Parts: sequence; C-alpha cells; structure tokens
Amino acid sequence: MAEKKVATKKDTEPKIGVYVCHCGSNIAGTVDVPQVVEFAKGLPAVAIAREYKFMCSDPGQSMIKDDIKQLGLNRVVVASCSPLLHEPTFRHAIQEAGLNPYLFEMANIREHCSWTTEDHGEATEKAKALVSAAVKRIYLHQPLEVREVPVNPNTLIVGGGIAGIQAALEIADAGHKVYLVEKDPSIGGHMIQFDKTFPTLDCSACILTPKMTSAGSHPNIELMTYSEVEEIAGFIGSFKAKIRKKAKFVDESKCNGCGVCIEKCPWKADSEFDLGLSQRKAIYTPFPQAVPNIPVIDKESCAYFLKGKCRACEKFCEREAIDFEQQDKIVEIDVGNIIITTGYDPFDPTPIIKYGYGKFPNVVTGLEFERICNSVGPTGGKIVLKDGSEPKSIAIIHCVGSRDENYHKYCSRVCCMYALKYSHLIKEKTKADVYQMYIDMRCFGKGYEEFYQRLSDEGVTFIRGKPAEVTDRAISEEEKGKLIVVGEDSLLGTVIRVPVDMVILCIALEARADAKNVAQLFSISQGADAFFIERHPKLDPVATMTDGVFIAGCCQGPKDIPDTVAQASAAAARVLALISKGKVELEATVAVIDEEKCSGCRICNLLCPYNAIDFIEEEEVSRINDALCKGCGTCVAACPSAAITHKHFTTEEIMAEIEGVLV
Amino acid sequence: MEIATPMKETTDIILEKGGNPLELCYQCGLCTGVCPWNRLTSFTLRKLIHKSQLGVVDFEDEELWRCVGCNACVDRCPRDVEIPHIMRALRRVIIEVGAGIVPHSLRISEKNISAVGNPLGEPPEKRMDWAKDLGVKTFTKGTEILYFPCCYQTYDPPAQKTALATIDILKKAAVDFGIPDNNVVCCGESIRKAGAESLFQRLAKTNIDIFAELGVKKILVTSPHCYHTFKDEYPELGANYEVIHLSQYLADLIKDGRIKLTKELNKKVTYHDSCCLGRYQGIYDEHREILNSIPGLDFVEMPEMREYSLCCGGCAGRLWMESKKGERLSELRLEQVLEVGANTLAISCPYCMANFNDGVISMDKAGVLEVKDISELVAEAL
Amino acid sequence: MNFEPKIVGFCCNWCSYRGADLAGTARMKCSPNVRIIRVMCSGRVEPTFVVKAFELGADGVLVLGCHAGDCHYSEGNYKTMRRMPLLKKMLAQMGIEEERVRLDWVSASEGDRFVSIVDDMTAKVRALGPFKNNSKEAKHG
Amino acid sequence: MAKLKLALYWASSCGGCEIAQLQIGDKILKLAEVADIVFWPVAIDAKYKDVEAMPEKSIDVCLFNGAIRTSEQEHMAKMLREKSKVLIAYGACAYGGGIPGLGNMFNRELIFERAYLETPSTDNKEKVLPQTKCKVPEGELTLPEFYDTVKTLGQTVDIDYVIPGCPPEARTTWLALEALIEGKLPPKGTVITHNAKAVCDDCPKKRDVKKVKKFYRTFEIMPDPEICLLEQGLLCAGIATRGGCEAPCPQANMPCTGCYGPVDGVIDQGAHFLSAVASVIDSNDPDEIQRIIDGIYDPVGTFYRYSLPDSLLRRAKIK
Repeated sequence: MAEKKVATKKDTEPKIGVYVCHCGSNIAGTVDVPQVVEFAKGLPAVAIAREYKFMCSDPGQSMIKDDIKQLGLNRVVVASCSPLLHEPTFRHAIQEAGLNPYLFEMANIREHCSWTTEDHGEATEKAKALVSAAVKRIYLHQPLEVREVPVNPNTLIVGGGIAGIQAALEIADAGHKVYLVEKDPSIGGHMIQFDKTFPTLDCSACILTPKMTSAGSHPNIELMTYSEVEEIAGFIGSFKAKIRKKAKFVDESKCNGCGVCIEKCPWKADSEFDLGLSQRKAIYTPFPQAVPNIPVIDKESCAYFLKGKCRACEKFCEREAIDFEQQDKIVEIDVGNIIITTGYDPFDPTPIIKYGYGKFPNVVTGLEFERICNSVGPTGGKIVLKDGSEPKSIAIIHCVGSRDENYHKYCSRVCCMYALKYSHLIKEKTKADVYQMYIDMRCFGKGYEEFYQRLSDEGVTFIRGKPAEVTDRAISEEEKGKLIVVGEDSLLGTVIRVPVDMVILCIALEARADAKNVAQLFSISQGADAFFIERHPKLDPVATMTDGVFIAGCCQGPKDIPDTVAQASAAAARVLALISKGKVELEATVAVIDEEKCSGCRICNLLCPYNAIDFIEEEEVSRINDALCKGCGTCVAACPSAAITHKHFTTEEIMAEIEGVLV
Repeated sequence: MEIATPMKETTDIILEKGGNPLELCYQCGLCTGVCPWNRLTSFTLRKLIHKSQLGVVDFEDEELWRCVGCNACVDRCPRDVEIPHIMRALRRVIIEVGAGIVPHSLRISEKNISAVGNPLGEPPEKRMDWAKDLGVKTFTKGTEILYFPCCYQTYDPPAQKTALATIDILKKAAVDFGIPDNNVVCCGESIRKAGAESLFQRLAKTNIDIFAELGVKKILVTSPHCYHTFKDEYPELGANYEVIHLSQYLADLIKDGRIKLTKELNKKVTYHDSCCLGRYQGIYDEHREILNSIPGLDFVEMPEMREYSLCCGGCAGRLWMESKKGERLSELRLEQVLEVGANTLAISCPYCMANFNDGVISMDKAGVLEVKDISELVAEAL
Repeated sequence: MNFEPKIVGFCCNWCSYRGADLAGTARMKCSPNVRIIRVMCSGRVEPTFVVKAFELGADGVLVLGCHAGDCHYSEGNYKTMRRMPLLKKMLAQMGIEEERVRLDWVSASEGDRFVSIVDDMTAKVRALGPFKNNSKEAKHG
Repeated sequence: MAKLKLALYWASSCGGCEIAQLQIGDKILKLAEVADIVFWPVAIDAKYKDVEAMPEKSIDVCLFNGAIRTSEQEHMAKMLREKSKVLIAYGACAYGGGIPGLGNMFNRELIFERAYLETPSTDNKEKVLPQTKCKVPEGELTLPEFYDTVKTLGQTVDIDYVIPGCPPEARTTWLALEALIEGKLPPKGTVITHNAKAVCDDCPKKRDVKKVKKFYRTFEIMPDPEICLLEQGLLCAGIATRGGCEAPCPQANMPCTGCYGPVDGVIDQGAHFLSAVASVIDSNDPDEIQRIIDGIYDPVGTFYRYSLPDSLLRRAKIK
C-alpha cells in the first residue's frame, strides 16, 4: 500500500479564483454572468473572478492554469455545468498547474439553474447563491491524496463446483495463480452428482471431468481440497487468507491414487456423495473420478480412530502414504482478489409432512433421483424402487419448497427443467407412466421450450396444480399398495388422486446453511432469501459491495449450469481486468475517526455497509479501515460525539455551503 | 359454452368487504386439495377464488356457504392467502348487498342472535339459570377472572356439562372468578364468519361495553370461538383482554399443583384438536399434558392430529345449517376415532361437542363412544 | 413583493443529484427556490444540517436520496429513512410545520419526479409563509 | 498571598447547584483557607448595592448558576461579569439552559396562563397575572420582567469557563476549583471535566453493536445491569453527552439524561443524539420505523433536556 499521506496543515491562506462559464448561451442566455462575476469578487478570499465563453475549452482551462501560476491561486471554483460532467476535467487542469485536485469546487449553474428557468432575475439570483456556496465551501477544502495500491495477481476461489472450476481455469489459463479451495475431498460440486444435463442431455460427468482434471493438473492452479477458509484480512489488491487444510491422514505427496487402501478397508459409512443411498469405505474418495484422486480417512467411521486398531489401509499401502498422525494445517496465502462460488444446499423436504418424505421410502428428492439414474450410482443407473422392482408409475411434484411463503418465496429456476429431464430419463429407462405436477411451467432458456415440447411428445402426463398430499391410505382397489398423490387438477377443477409407485420431489435450491458465516467472513451481504447480494442486480451482477470480492454461481441465487458458467467467466474477467491494470485506486474522500474523541459507544459499527468500522476492544474505540471505506458518510451523520470526519464533506464544509446557498 | 366477462365492479365490492387476500392467489390449487370437504363432496376452493378475482362469482351458489374457516388451507398456502377472509367477504356481499340467498337455517340462527343474543333463541333473562344453585358469584369490579361460557354451554344441556365441570374445578382450585350476568350476548365469532358483519359489530360492542363497565381484564373461556374473537377480533374495536382458554388454565393448575388428579379414569381416550384452538392459536400441547396426567387414562392419538386435525365442520355458522348424510365431516372424524379404538373422544369446543354428539347418534354408536369436554374428564378425576 | 421561500436541498450524488441534472438537461421548468447541496449519500445528511438550515433562515429543507433498495452504498438511504421521521417528529414539537421538511426519493432517471417534488414543496412552503427563526433575535420580553 | 475573592450567584435554577457546591465535602475547608466568599445570596445576606459598590474586576471568580429568564437575572449577570475577573457558568442551566430552558417550548403568555390560571391548585378568581409595574396605595411596586425566552449565561454575557452538570458532580467542581486555586487555568472557553469523551467512555457496561427494535421508557423494563442501556432500548444520552461524571446514572441502571452537555465539536447536542438513536433503529421498513419512533415520547424533552436554549433553534415557534 502506498504511504498514507494525511494532509492536516492548511497550506497558507485560501486564495480563491472564481470562473463563471457562459456555456455559449446555455448559461449566459438566462444568467447575467457579469453580475455573478461582480458578486463573486465581493466574496471573502476571492482573489479573482472571471467569465469566459466555454470554461471547459482549452483556452478556458489555460486561463485557470495561468491564474494559478501567476496569481498564486490555491483554490478554484468553476461555475458552469454539472460536476458529474466536468469535475474530472477541471480537477485534472488544476492538477497540471500544480494544485491538489481536491482544491476544486464546481457550482452547477446550468442544469440546476439556467436550464430550469427562463426568468433572468431568478436565474441570476440562484447562480449567485450557488457560487457563494461553492466559495464558502472551498474555503475549507483540504488537499487529499489519492492512494493507489498494487494488485496481487493471485486469486482465491472458494468452492470447487462448476463455477469455481470454470473461473479458476479462465484465470489460470491467462497465466495467473489461483488457489481453489474446496471443503470436500474432491472438486466437482453438485454438477458431478447429476446424471444428465438439460436440455441437451449431455452426460454431466462427461462434460465436467475434463475440466476437473485440467483444474487438477494446471500448473497455475493450486487445489486445496478438504480445506476451508478460516480468516480473511486486508482489502482489494492485498487480501490475506488463512486456510485450514483438514487432515486427510493420507500424505498427498506419496499417494498415487491406486485405491488399494479403499479396497482393503473393512469399515463402511453412508456415502455423502450418494446422499446416503449407498455406502462408502472409511477411507474413501467420494466418487471414482475424484480430483484429486487421493483418498481421505473419515475419523468418524475409521476403526483405528474409533477403537484403536485395524490400520489395514496402512499395511497395504506400498507407498507408505497413510499417516494417522497427520494434523489439520493452517496455510496463509496472499491474494489480490477473491471469487466466491460456494453453491447451494438442496432443500430438505421433511418439514412438508404431507409429502411423506422420510416416511415413505419411495418418496425421493430430485438430487437422490439423479444418483439413482446415474450409472455409477447406488442402483447402477437402474430406476428401481426400494424393493428393487421397477416402478410402473412415477409422479414428479414441482415447486417443493420454492414459490412458497412457508419455505422459500423465490422460484428455484431449474426444477421445471430437471423435472422434464427426469421424465425423459424415466421414459428412456422404464415403461413407467410419468405425471408432472406443476403450478406453472417455466422454460425460459435457450432450447428449453423446445425440450418441453419434445417431452410432451414422449407421453408424459401434465397435471396443473400443487398437490396437497402423498398418502398410502387407499380408498380403492387400484390404490392399494401405492402412493397416492392427492390434489386439485386446477385445469379440470376437481380433486384427483393419482396412484403411483414413486414420487420425486423437485426440491428448492437454497442458500448454504453456513452462508451467513461466509458472508461475514468476506464482508458481503445476504438478501432476504439468504443468497449473496451482487453489487447491482442488473449492471454489476458478479461484483459485491466489497471491492475485490466477486460471486458466481448458485451462491448468488438459483441458476442453471449455463448461467453459472457465464457468471464464473464474468467474475474471472473482472479479476483479470484488475490484475492486468495492476493497481487500484482507493477512495480519497473517506471517513476517519478521531480516536481522541471516540467514546467507543459503537453506534457507528453496524451502519457501515462495507464493514469498514472495527471496534478495537483493547482501546475501546472504533476505527475505520480506510481501504474499505467508500466515503458515503453515513457513520459521520450518526456519530453523537462528532468524532468522525468525512474528508471533503466535513460538517464544517457542508455548514458553510448551507450558509452560502442562503445568501 | 358459457361466456364469462370479468366484472371489475364485483371484484371491487368483494375487496371492499375484506376479500383483499384474493389478490395474492396464484391458483396452484393446493387449497382445494387440502380442503376437508373434498373428501366427501366437491368443493373447488381455488375456482371460487379465481371467480372472485374476475368478479364472476355466482352468489346464488350454495357452495359459498361451505367453507367453515378451518384454516387447513391457510396453513399451507404458498402465498399466505387468508382464504376464510375471502369467504367472509363473499358472504358479506350476499347479506349486505343482497346479491344472493342466505340459507334458511342460518337465517333463523342469525335472527335469534339478533333478537335475543343467542343462536338458540332462548330467553336472555334465563342465560345464567344454569348456575342458579351453584353459589357462584356474579363478576363484579375487582374480581380477578371472568368465566365466560359460550351460548351453548349456558343453554344446551349436553354442553352445559362443560360449564358445570369448569365451575367445579375452579372452586376446588379456589380461583377468584365470577360469571357474567344475563346482559351479555353471543360473542359473535361464527356469525361474523357467516358474513353478518354489522350484527357482529353490535354484539361485540354490547359485550365490550359490559366488560368495560365491570373492569374486566382477564377472561376465561371454554369455547375456542369466544377465545379467538375476544383475543383477536375485539381488539379491532379497541378492546384488549387477557384471554385464557380453560385448557391452558387447567394445564397450569395441574402443573402448579393447585388441583390434584387422583381418581383413576379407565377410559381409552383420543383427542380432537379444534381448528379454532389448534391451527388458529397453535394450542396443542396443553390438552395432551392434561390427558396424560389423568391416572388410568389410556391416551391414543389419531393419525390426523394437531395442525393436520380434521375439522368437525361446525364453525362459521355451519353448525346451524343442515349437512346431508354422507357430507358430514364429523362422521368422517368419528370413523377415525373408532379406528384407533377409543371409547371416549375428548374435545374442548362446544361446536365439536354438538357435531360429534349428533354423529354418535346418527352413526348409532351411543353405547360405544362418548364425547366429553376435557373439563368433564378433569372434574371426574378430581 | 410576493414571498419566495428559500429551500435547502440535499441530493445524493448517485441518484437524486443526477435526477436533478436530468431535469435540467431535459429543460424542464422548475421552481428556482430549492438550492441543492451535493452529498455522496443521503445517509450523510445529519439532522444538524436541517436545523442549521433553519437557523440560517431557510424556509424549508428537502432531502432526496435513492429509492429504497437502490442506494449506491447499499443501505445509506435506509439510515436517512430512520433519521428524518424522528427529526420531523421533534421539529413538529418545536412548531415547525410538517411541510417544511421533506424526505423523498428520486432516481437518476426521474427528472420529472424531481421537478414535481420541488414544485410541490415550493408551493406548500410558499403557502405557509416565511419561517421566522425566532431564536437568534429572540428579544427578551 | 491574598485570598481569592469568590462570588456565587443563582439565577433561574432549582438550588441544586448550591447543594452540589457543598458536595465537595471536607475540601470546603481547603477552599476556606484560600478564598473568601464575597457574595452568595443563598447563604449570606447582601444587597444589589453592595455588589454595585464593588470595583470592576474585584471578584476573582464568580460561579454563576441558573439560566437567564428575567430582567433581574440578566442585570445581575451583566453586573457580575463586570465585577469578576473569571466568570464561570456553573451547572446545566447556566451552560445550556437546563430544565428551565424547556420553557422555551412556550412563551410568557402560555407559561403565565398555566402557572397562574390553569393549575388545579391555583385559586385566582380575579385572574391576576404578574405585572412589571403595579400601583398600590403606598406607591408603585415593580417586579422584574419575565422574558419569553430563556437564554443561557453564555448568550447573555461573555463567559470564561463552564462547569457542567445537573448538578455538577463534586469531582468536577473540585477539578475546576483546584485549577483556580493553583492558578493552572485552561484556555478560555474550556468546559472543565475529567473526561472530554462521551459518558460511554466512563460507563462500565458492556457495549456491543447496536440494533434497537423497540424503545422503552424507564418504568417499562428492568434492564440487564451488565449491558449498555441503549442496546436494551432505553434512550441513554451517554453517547451524546460529555463524560467526566463517572456515569453514575447508567451505573444505577438509569439512562443518562445528558446533563453534562455536548462533547466538544458537537454543534447541537439534541440533533446529534437524535441522529445516533435513529441510526440504530433495526428496520428498513418505513411503517415499522414509524412504529418504533412512535415509542419515543417527547423527543425535544428527551434529546434537548438540558440544552434547548443552547441549541441551534433555541426555542419552539409559537403559533
């Protein structure tokens, strides 16, 4: 970080130059410019007041520069158009003449004055007031230093699903280092659990594993699986991250992934990857194509950790890679930018008691069904009931936990499409009848409506209406032994009972259970739906309110794979742009706390949307991290001790301006 | 084919009468599927809401009087639509605008309430006759609790037992309480749901004025309907009381040891959650605590319990209307009671009691099953 | 001469100031009574500024920010949304008419809305007459 | 060394400041060793003419308590200014207007109406109101004029120092007296306290980040004694009030009411207090915010309890 220069000393007495622009006839046509100039001359500390046809033109700017040099002006007011147009122009001009760019003030006598009235008298009076405000305000201006910090070209990506992998590859391919942190033993995320992908019906693993492998072997990507970010400090350009690498009890440098340890391990536990539908060993890789292909030992199910003996894996490992003494390791890394791609959690439908999830074994969630369909899944890809038989009919219930005030208000965006995909897979693999029970079909993506149409042609029955319950209470012979889905078919306007063998619940995508911790860790915000909030919903969809922290994929909101990949690439592009620029400018008009005055009341602490205010427990004062501060001034307005100063917008400056406009 | 044209004016009237939740409905049909009526007949709730949205409601349709406001749909509605409010609004349109016909039996009850302050048409001066010989004091300024029995519990002999048992218990627990005099009237809860808004306003005002005069702060009730309206609806008119249902009070008395349940009751009992106490107020545990603390009593649950309880079909004025054989929710519920092998059905609502007593007779189960208010069971065990 | 009120306007840099600029760019006619002070966020507007304006002779104070949810700083306008009603309650006690202080929201694209707010406020304050600050000169007796 | 000449005077005040001056306890003996009291109407009989007779600047230090409400008080303030080398505004009333300053929510007419006509205990059938002049058989009687607006001492005459508080804590009084005795006077205009930071700095309660969903009045809740009162919804002025008092009120579980006045640099104590309180309202919903604000009764009396005449607006506008 560049050296912090705080200007405190007022450099000599203010000597103000006032320049009133005609803007052709835009201003001069309504405002009596000479009168304003005369008025300005009479204001305190004004050394010179002039008028000119176009102040923003080269001659106009030269006039100012010359006066600075010849008259020794140290503050400049230009009364012309909106500062949003030409403030940068004039700041640049006075800087060229050797003045600090913040010793400049603009009076907006065009947009706010000459253009909104035709009355010359009114316009002239108002122009005078605005000029007087600018002069009074600039009298108190202090030079400020724009600080630049270099950007560390390394990037931290948190979450190794498709979003994280995509972003990592983009950045790594551009030649920059990426740390890809994943909490599970393998990267791949939810996508690698899926069987096929809609609407193209590509095999999910077939399109994802090449990317996983290349992320695993890329020279610029350091995979940190079975790891979690514990602490983040710093700011854009120079973050410091502490990462906990959980003990795998397998020495990564020795293991060659032969898998003999897994084969020999006699102990089992429910497979997380298969959502408990199958079992894995105590030493395991979550799935065969895992990247890295290095197993981990699960302490909770390993006999050696539980009972103190076994060590079968160790005996059979020829490379002596098993290390029961391994400990968690904290690794510190320095990065310039962070991309968060932590994904989503599947909604647990158990609370919707009437759908019978957890009660009826053949009521399954969508994600479970993905595993059931998958050829390396628990059933070897056969769509079967719990008793091993093939279902004759399957109901697919949409919007389970989505679009529902009781659970999640939002639409999960992918369920309609994956439900259609299931229909296809069922039709492909079985002879079962399929009932789609939907509220609305939302097929908005490229090729999605066409997919819907194709499925309609495959003999799927569509029933419009949100089912009320799934029950096993039969009221007729044909319902016996079946699951009966009861609800209104709202197009028929009657209640229907559909007896089926299997029910698939299209569960919502919800924010990760630990999203709050992640949000706090990275100083980003969550929306009412608990997903992370982007900087602007339309124009800045992957940045966050914290500079240098980007989000992509489902952690920002439910989305499908194409959107996730697009977002990930966008986030990568944003990071690459910063890396290529090499430096970032920090806001100069920030707030600072005078610790001599701060009583540590902590009123301001929560007001900062950027979490820039820290409370220093030992000193009992609050302190602003000026690299995080964006200079909004909200805390300043709240401080009951007037201990916070907003640079360039100090209370005194604004008071002076109020006095000025009220001449 | 019948052609419908949206009538904005009709929709506006429904909205004006308090039907505004209908604007939220997105027509998923979950309510229809959840509605208990559809186990017996066909009642397309969703369609009725959609017709209201379009202003094409057939106000002559008897179906408009079907909903009893059991709230099963509201509990699960994905858009939090207060469907009973829509129903109430539709009925208000019928009554206040004269858009349709009020069922005959309901009209009689409404007249009774309007004329004599109770749905049974009994003389108001005899309202408190049931307590004549009990030596119970009439509530005066300074008494701690006002015990307010519902109209049925004051006039109707089977339901009176609830009031008598309550007095018995309160006396044994040495509670400082009083009963109202003959001037109080029906709480108005059901007739309001049936659309008679101005009558409700009048009833509520009468009671509120009496309560104010007496300085009533705490009201003990044995009807969940009185409970709901005193607690949630009278505040709309500026009144605020601490309202307690007897079951809550009993659970506390037992917990605090102020009454001791010593006598064994050798009954197999199941409990029916009333909608008004259950889904409306979330009061479920107290009843189970009470029943489980009665010695000898064998308590069994029905599969449809607590928030999934099946309505008896008696609220919103439905008690006063005739339901055809085969269209009675109470009988459906009694079948569930019999399925779990209970010989006693515990309830805590006078409407449930009336409906189930009728059901026991019509199903010819008089010797097999008895319906008892929870207060009766407690009084017996004392 | 007719009374022309002086109104101090605070506009945030990102929405309302731009809205005011747009009104000018589109040459919409607008009462000249509101004089704008630019702050970065409406959240910077201290209640002290408002009372200071009255002390210095303003007849009204207008605070404009981004619409709820649109704040450039994500939540600054919500802080204003909390402060101004309490300030107004306090000022009402001090005998300052409700119409003299107004908090409203104008987006960068709402030049017309800016004009209508300014005109409306000006008319209302004009109807109220001058705010005589009876403090400074508060003569004994 | 000659003894210091000390004058003490009370204007519009309750008399608590006099008691507070005695609160310094046995230090009073030390004071007696070095100072003579030349004027102290509450304890020593004296007439205007006695003061008038004193030469200019003959009093070394004058501790002046009370706000300026009448012509007599104004006159005495001016006279004592003339006679004193150092004039100190003693206590909240002289400093910021204090409780009498809340009279600026009304004017003379309203106050007279209330005090002499409307109060239930008043028996005034002839509706007699105080007059500055009144003819009686013996001649003309005069009363000081009662002003419409209460002013602070500083708004009436030039003051040298402030000892804040309602009443000032003994330690604060002694801090100032000690400085006087030792001749180690701070720069003119100083508000003399042990702590220039806000009361929170003195307060031992545990402070966390602040979010308030509902404001309470003191009788409505029993606050947790360990935790910051504002966090519990009590309108504690400690955040906006100069410390040095050692936070006796919050320590007794009563919210600070702001008697030590603002922290240096604060232009308007009430507006700052108000802004801070409003900022921590835990809602972004306008209706809910309004409901929460509805729970704040009497904002002026809460935020400007001791400083209304010293605030930017000074007084209410009476229609």
